[in-house]
Amino acid sequence: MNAPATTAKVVSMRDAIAANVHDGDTVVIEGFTHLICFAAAHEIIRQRRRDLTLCRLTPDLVYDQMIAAGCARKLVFSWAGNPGAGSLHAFRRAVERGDPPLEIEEYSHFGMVSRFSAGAARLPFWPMRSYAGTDLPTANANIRTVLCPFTGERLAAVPALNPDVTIVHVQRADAQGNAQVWGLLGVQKEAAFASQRVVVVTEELVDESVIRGDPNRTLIPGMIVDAVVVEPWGAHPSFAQGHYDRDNDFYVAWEPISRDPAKLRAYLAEFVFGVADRAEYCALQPGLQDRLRATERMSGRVNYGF
Amino acid sequence: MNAPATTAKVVSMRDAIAANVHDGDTVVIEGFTHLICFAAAHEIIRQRRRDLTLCRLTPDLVYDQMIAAGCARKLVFSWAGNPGAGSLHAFRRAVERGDPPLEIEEYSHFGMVSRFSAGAARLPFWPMRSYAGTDLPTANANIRTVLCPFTGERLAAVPALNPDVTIVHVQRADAQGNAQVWGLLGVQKEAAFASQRVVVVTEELVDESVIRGDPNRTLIPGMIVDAVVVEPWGAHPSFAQGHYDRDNDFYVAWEPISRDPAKLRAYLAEFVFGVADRAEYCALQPGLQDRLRATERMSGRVNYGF
Amino acid sequence: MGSEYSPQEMMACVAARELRDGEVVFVGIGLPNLACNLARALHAPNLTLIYESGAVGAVPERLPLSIGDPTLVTGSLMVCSMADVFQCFLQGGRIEVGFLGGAQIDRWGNINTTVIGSYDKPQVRLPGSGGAAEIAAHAKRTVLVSMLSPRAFPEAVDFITSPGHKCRGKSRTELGMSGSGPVTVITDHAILEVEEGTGELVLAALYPTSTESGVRERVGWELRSNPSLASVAAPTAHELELLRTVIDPNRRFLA
Amino acid sequence: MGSEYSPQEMMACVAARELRDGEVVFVGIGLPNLACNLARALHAPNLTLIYESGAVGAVPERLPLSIGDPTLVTGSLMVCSMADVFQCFLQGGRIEVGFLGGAQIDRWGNINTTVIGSYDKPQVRLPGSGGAAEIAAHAKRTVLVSMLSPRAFPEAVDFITSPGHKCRGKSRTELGMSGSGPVTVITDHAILEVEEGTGELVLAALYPTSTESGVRERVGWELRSNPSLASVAAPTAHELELLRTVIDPNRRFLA
Repeated sequence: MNAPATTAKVVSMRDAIAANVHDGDTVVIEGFTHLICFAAAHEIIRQRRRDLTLCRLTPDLVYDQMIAAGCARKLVFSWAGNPGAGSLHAFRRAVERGDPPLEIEEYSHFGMVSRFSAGAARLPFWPMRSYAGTDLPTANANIRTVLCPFTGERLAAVPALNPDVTIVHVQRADAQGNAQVWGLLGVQKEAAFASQRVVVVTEELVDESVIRGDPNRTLIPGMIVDAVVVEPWGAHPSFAQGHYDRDNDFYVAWEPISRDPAKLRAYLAEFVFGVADRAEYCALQPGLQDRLRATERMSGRVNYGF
Repeated sequence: MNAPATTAKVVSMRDAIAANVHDGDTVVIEGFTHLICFAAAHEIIRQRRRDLTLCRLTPDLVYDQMIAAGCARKLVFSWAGNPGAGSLHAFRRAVERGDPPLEIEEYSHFGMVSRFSAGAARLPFWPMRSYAGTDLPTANANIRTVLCPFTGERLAAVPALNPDVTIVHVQRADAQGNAQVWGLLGVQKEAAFASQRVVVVTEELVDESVIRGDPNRTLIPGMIVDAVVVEPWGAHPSFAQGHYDRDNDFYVAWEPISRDPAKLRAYLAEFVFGVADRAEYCALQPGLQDRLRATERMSGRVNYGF
Repeated sequence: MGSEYSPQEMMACVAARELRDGEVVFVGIGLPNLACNLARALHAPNLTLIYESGAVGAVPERLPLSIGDPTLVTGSLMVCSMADVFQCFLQGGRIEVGFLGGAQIDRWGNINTTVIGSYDKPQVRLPGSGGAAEIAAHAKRTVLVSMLSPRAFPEAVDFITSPGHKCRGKSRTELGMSGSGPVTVITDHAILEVEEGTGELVLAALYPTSTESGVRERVGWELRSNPSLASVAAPTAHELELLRTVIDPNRRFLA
Repeated sequence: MGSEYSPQEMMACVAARELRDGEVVFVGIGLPNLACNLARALHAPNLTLIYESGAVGAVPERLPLSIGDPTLVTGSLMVCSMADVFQCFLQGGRIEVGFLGGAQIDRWGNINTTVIGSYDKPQVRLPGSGGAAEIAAHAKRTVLVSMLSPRAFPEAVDFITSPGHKCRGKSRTELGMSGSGPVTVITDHAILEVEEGTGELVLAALYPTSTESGVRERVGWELRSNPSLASVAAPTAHELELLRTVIDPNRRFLA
């Protein structure tokens, strides 16, 4: 009774980026610590996209690299640091010294989550209890207030965020883009539903029957997905629960690289421009996969019978 | 490293209802078709609670019985029928003929979902695109509009619903009330978070390690749960995916019972007042469990390792 | 051509033919469910069925009695919360076709599933909206299914539960609705369609056993007809066989 | 009494003692994470740790470097979306204690993690709010952790990222905030507390190695003292052993 594939959504990363990310687009590569798709970011850098509006809660190393590579015109975010390890220095150089110039639009995490929630629900705004007493509304005219029609209370409101394209990394997906995720879920579902186009990048391409065997795990339905890219290790140095660990050593190592523009250029030259794709990126780092491969901690099963 | 039980939340249905459902309370027994806790409703009837405000998307047979038994002062709902089988005649007698009088407050499903969402998020209202052109706002003064502070659009708004108590039936929970559900999720999470008190009724009491073995399946965290009742078959004639099927025959049989007040009284006398608890209710219907027990359709496993 | 068939069988076949392969359909229980599963077995194997209970891409192995039957879950592509169904899928504009029925449908395609008579003192209390109000507002198009009679097709419904093309004088555009609303009404005698521009229901196609005057007698307003009336083919033997042996073998909905 | 110990070790121990068994704690990375896991190993085995990444009831087997480490997921009680974390848990009023740090903390407990200097031309661009603005607003109480220095404790912060007890002249009540805000500030020299009524930070307790005047020199306003100053016990040998051998064996955060 299963529906066969009607379109060929499964494409290479190169083709997915070429078709779905254009100069000037509003681009989201989401994933809160977990499942950040560095492979997609590197391909965007290689294809020399320009004037992007990059949105993410945590710009993380992924957008620090894209800012350094000159892809970004604007950054929309809520926490710009290298957690536990230091700063995002390409971001800081841009904001502190205009090197290169970068427009910023800043919220709290909850504000960014709410902007994606509104976008996914096709609402123009989302109400929140926040920002009272903070200076964030003076720094961002898109943080406003809305009047409750029942209590008369004044609540905070943020506008919907509807990106041109959202890239989501997942543990497994079928050829139609029905995608399953476990572990940290972040704001990927909301970002994907809010987006004009969705690219799913998956650690593993599975048969539709695997998805149908556990439908409660599906985070993103294939009907909203435009392209499926099969890219094992595509999230490194971020992690994929059950596949590989976070490369904390690389996050710590980023601090001195990011601080020194020459080192950062050398990093991009070697690990981004110097490789054709993620397979070559992995081949450059021979011990990596053995060091980070996940141990086994299997879940139980549940019964979907009736 | 697991936290041991600090309180004795696991109690009998009788004690859970006695402690958590009081005359005059706003009560929610949720579950969209799936996991409707008839066992709790029957105990509320047996304990002769009065003047309740009953809230549910679909009053279903469960509230038809409570209305017939005289528990309800008011009904808040969005679809009052017996799907595929007929009407809820106790409800209809009350609304059409005031027999007995019943106040109603009516929304669409989306409106009820939104009221619970607002309640769970401690917001006073929830915005929606709905009700334009319909007569529902003229029938319900709690359907209002709100002005978007970004676009100037006028959207629909419904007020938060914060029940005194919500009763949620689940497939498995630990002694702290950490509860896992698969299959249809309905609006249980939102209703539980919106509620002052939460009673979890579970098909199966499991060790905390079972919950911790698959944390993405947890729908309701124990920290918001006040009582845990272990009640296998507690959702019959509704169903519990993986445990037992929906008793469609009983839903069809309800039509003539519900239509005739004498038959309805006889039903309550035999199956509600005539039994002490759910075990006796099941014992009254010897072939029931063999007829409805679920077949096995096991999910796969996923790896939570790193 | 098929053998003898019931009005419900005819309606299910006609409704199935309204669906195009690959569409995303918000399915109601009863005839719409039969129609969707018939279409899936025939010309539209890639329909994605969504039920308001949260089952997406359902492949029911048996005929569900209710919209939340366990067979809609087992083997589906996704199960999500009802908040996601209504916010992300329906309000989010992801639904291409919605099916709706009702006790009353009026000249403008407004639907009443709330009360016959006044709201405060109803003659007959109906179930209410459920998901219908939002399906009518947000699905890219809706298909209505109802038995034809003057009581069921009044000039104006007693209560607008689900908006059509003109609500108390206001158009969908004025009301800010994104979906294009009811396009087709499938009855047991004929197909009505919404007229471009006016938003009024008009007679579009007759069934083999129907006449134009017979249809008019069963409608509570001066029903106009399209300039050229189509005629609808009876159920084929294959359609009937599927309905009777596979889709509703116990004749729950095919009366 | 313990042996030699670092300021960070002292702060982690003092922060751990602020937590009561059974509480629900919103955990930040770094010292707060050490403190929570130390408390869990000592007097508060039933703490529920919630991380903004969505892990609820986490039982980390190793020290997480980031707030979204996989060890927070494995064996946790629940993993939920960030929308649920912020809407249902935090805004919903389910969090009892929140830990916050910052580059600047002022007289009223306002925190700055956004910029040093002006927003448009910052001398130093800091990471921003993350979840802090809402933790400060909604947690039933917050505990602040920061090294004491005149630059870190100015009379008024350059930018209010997370609200304290008086924001540009307005009280929490006037601003409609539900949580009671910062109650304690744990530094490397002393504990400051919020004074009832005024909402001002005052010196409440000294460490074994600190003096009242030494603390005053490190604060950018005329710091007042509680009528009776408490003295804080040094880390015990057991606390230090746990910190050094179990909780942060690689001394990621214990410098």
